[in-house]
Amino acid sequence: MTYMPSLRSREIKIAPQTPISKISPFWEGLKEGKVLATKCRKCGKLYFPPTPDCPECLSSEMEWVQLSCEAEIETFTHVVVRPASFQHHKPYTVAIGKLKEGVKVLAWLTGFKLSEIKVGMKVKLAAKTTPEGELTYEFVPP
Amino acid sequence: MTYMPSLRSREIKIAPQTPISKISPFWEGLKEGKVLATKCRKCGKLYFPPTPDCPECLSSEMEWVQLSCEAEIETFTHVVVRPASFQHHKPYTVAIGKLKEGVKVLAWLTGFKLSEIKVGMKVKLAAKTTPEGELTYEFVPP
Amino acid sequence: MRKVAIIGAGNSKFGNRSDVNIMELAFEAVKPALEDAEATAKDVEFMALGSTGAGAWYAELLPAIVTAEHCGLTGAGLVRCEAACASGSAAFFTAYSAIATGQADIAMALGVEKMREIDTPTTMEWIGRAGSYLWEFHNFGLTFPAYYALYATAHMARFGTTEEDLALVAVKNHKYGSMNPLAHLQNRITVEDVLSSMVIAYPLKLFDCCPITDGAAALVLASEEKVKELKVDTPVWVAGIGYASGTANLSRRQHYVGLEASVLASKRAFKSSKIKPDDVDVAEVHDCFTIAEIMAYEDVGFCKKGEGAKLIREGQTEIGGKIPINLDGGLKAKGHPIGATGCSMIYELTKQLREEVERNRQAPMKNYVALAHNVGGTGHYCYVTVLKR
Amino acid sequence: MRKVAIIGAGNSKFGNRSDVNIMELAFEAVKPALEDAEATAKDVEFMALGSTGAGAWYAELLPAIVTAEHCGLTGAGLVRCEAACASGSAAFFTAYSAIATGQADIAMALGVEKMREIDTPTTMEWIGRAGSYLWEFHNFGLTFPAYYALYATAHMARFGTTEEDLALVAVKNHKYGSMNPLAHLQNRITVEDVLSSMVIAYPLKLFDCCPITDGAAALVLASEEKVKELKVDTPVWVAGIGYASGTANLSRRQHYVGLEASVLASKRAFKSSKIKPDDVDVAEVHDCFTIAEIMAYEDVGFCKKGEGAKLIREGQTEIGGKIPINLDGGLKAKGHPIGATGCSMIYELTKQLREEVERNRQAPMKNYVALAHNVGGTGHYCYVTVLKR
Ligand SMILES: [Zn+2]
Ligand SMILES: [Zn+2]
Repeated sequence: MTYMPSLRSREIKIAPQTPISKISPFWEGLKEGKVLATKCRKCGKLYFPPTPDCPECLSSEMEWVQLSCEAEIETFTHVVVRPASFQHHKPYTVAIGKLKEGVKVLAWLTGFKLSEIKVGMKVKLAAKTTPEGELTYEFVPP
Repeated sequence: MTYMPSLRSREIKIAPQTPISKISPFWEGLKEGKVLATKCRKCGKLYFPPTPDCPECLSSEMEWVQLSCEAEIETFTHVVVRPASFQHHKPYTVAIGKLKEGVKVLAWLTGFKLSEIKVGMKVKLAAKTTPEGELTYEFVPP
Repeated sequence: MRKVAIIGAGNSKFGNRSDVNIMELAFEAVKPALEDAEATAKDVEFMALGSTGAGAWYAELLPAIVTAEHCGLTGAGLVRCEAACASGSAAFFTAYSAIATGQADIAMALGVEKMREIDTPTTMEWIGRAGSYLWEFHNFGLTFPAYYALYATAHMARFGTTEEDLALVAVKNHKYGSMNPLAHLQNRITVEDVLSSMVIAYPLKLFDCCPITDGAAALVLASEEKVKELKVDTPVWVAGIGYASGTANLSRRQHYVGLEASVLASKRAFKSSKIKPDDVDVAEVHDCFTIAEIMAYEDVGFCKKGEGAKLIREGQTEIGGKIPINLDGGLKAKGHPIGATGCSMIYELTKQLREEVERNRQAPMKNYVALAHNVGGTGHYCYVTVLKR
Repeated sequence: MRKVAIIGAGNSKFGNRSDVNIMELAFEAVKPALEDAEATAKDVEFMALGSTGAGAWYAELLPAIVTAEHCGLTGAGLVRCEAACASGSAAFFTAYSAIATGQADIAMALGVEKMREIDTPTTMEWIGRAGSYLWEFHNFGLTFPAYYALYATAHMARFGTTEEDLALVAVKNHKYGSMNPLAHLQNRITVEDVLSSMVIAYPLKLFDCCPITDGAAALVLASEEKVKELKVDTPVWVAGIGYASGTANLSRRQHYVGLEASVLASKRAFKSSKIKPDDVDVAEVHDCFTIAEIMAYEDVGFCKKGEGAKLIREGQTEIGGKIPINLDGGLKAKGHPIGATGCSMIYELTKQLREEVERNRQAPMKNYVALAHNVGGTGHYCYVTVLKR
């Protein structure tokens, strides 16, 4: 390819601080090893990801409930080519699991060889603190 | 103010490389101390900033012409609160000057005290290489 | 073309909203708008969202999608409209069109912006790039106040407009902001406060500038048939919308004493609505900086070019004057969450036309006609919306 | 609602266009579109631009403004429309509406994207954030191929769709891409090439994915009155547009074997155009990944759910088959400059309906009806546009 002259733009660094006041119990829950969802006190609908406002009835009267953690894999992928901020990770497997309460969760799936993973497989959803101290959750063998 | 919990997003750094192939003579000109504009061979209109395509008649037959550099200040400002990538600069004055050829140029205005600058004042447009080696142009005392 | 009315309006508290994310902030406008319209989220067939900071000022890259999910609007047709600081008006225009063409019976325009999740120099950097990055930012570091300051200098040189005249705009808008519980800045200020505030970009000082604000506003629009079917008490009709644009490079503009896009968009709005400037009972004009309000008086046609300062000096743009302007505090005091502003202007005018605002800032109504003038960038975009009860 | 026709179409060369900036690239579509319409830039009263990378993938923050200045469109009403990968279709819808309502007689939809001014991991980062940043990207680093890979895994598990079936889509689209001088990838490939290419996100491999492409496409639209006045030879009429959205979080979706937004938008498009899937002579469907094309066959209604693989296996989506699809090479081979794609699909269909494409990739016309299916994000947005000559 021939060289094409270009002008390098001034660099911008961005890392917005997303407020989590209204869903802070979720992160508190992770610290205690729990994965929490919200449930609308008005219409009874359960939400994961948790939300402080009910999309169904627009009520903001929600309660926090702990999920059972028993899940069944609905689908999965194994991410080989990774985005810039995940370059330092090894390839990772992401799955969507349906919990017995009916809500679904998208998270990393660890503890399996890729060839062992099947749609319909039972797994466990677990809260986790990464070695870097970040709070997250993942699917693991039951 | 009370502390509000937040989640810091993953940082992205951006600095796109803008192609300048079609207007590279402009930067070549700056290196030689010239400020160049483009003129449409079809409709005769003169453009600054230079453009390879004529917005008036949509012809892409343009020629490069050197500007006279004699300018009159149409307006100006003095930028005290500066954007992130200009934090290391001292406050700077920006002016729009009209050249005798009729086109206008927006650039820094140096060599004057702020109180000396008046709309209507005559200045000179000059090509410049910054101490960091970047090519630019500015208005200076005539 | 079908007639279209605003049947519901909602506006979040404006300010430093570090208590909510973009979805939660949008909800604070969407819910009251739907309640006001006595409609549900599922009634909304199309939603146009105005926002400019996606992925940069806040992390979510698809604000129309995440706010729709949060507010129960998923399923509706969605689009995000960007017209810089006029994004909210562009979203309103798009939602309006979806109904006017008969493609939807109920649609929503939602404006939402988070501007305070990043630091101020980075915000200044982003907004400074809104124009011509290559020719006016890269080498010269123009900021948003600086672009308008170029207009202020020229207007002062040409018409004798003074820094005191500019300050009067801020004083007026803070006065009304202090009466508006939704406003970001609710303190009253004096001319002296403005003149003695720090210079941001000469001749503009801190109090000549709007604050950096988070906020959201939403409007529910409906067709004439739907208005009848729902037996809406006080529909506010869209009488006409005008739009125009200006060059990216300020150096390509003809002059610096007014915004050509404002002039053109206003003419188009008056033409399509068959309304004259004199018919307007109350207006919102784009006062991101004090000079912007003075130029708007002239460009929209509330006075002749060069007489804007006279209008503010005489108090003609306050309640009791010829044409009360920015009775919600304007961008200057209510705040200017970029993508939300257009919708918030129309929210305010809807409430004014329905005579539902706080009593001390209610404009007297003669013709029940209102006008919103919303500029994007430094006259890069302009949308003018005329409403009639 | 007034009838609206496409009277001019232009499309730049797609590919790695490091020779041009965003304005110059737009010009390569705008100029031929205006020439095709025998119109001038000044005739355009409103222009809607589709682009998603402003300020991030390329430095200019207001692409509608800078491209308008570059192409002589300044003065027109402008808006940038974002519907992720369906931004071009959203811009088309907006320009269409401006005419259908009677607010403009001539309008333009322009799609333009520069994607190669930044490095690939950063591009992957940006696009991966398009969904729910907070819940699906921040902790889990989903990429765009990965989102679609989740659908591929589920579709394969449910319907027995195989990696070979997916590969057939790539083979077909490269075949037609090789006949399209505007296409980014013009090499023919085999099933074996696809299967042996590196895994990007299991089960999707490199050749299951569209390339990272720069490109622009523009359409000039006009009212029926204007079409008559200008004596346009071959107007292509907009028969109907359908739109819909899906949840931000994939975890909130009902299933992973199709896109609900595609189903809903298609139904709405067929309803408003009074056209059935069987009437369509040629279609463009959103094949950012091979699985996306298979799901689109089913979701739009060219076959039943689960039978998409059968359609490609039987060659029914090639010329001579039941419904020829993506004869320009599709996103897969022509390339997918995000904000330009919707306009480029409509460019291709306009040329197909006018029977002006290269002979070996011209679809036979029976009803002169064409359909463009354009998905934004992973079924976050969908726009379906039906055209009729
Ligand atoms: Zn509820
Ligand atoms: Zn020319």
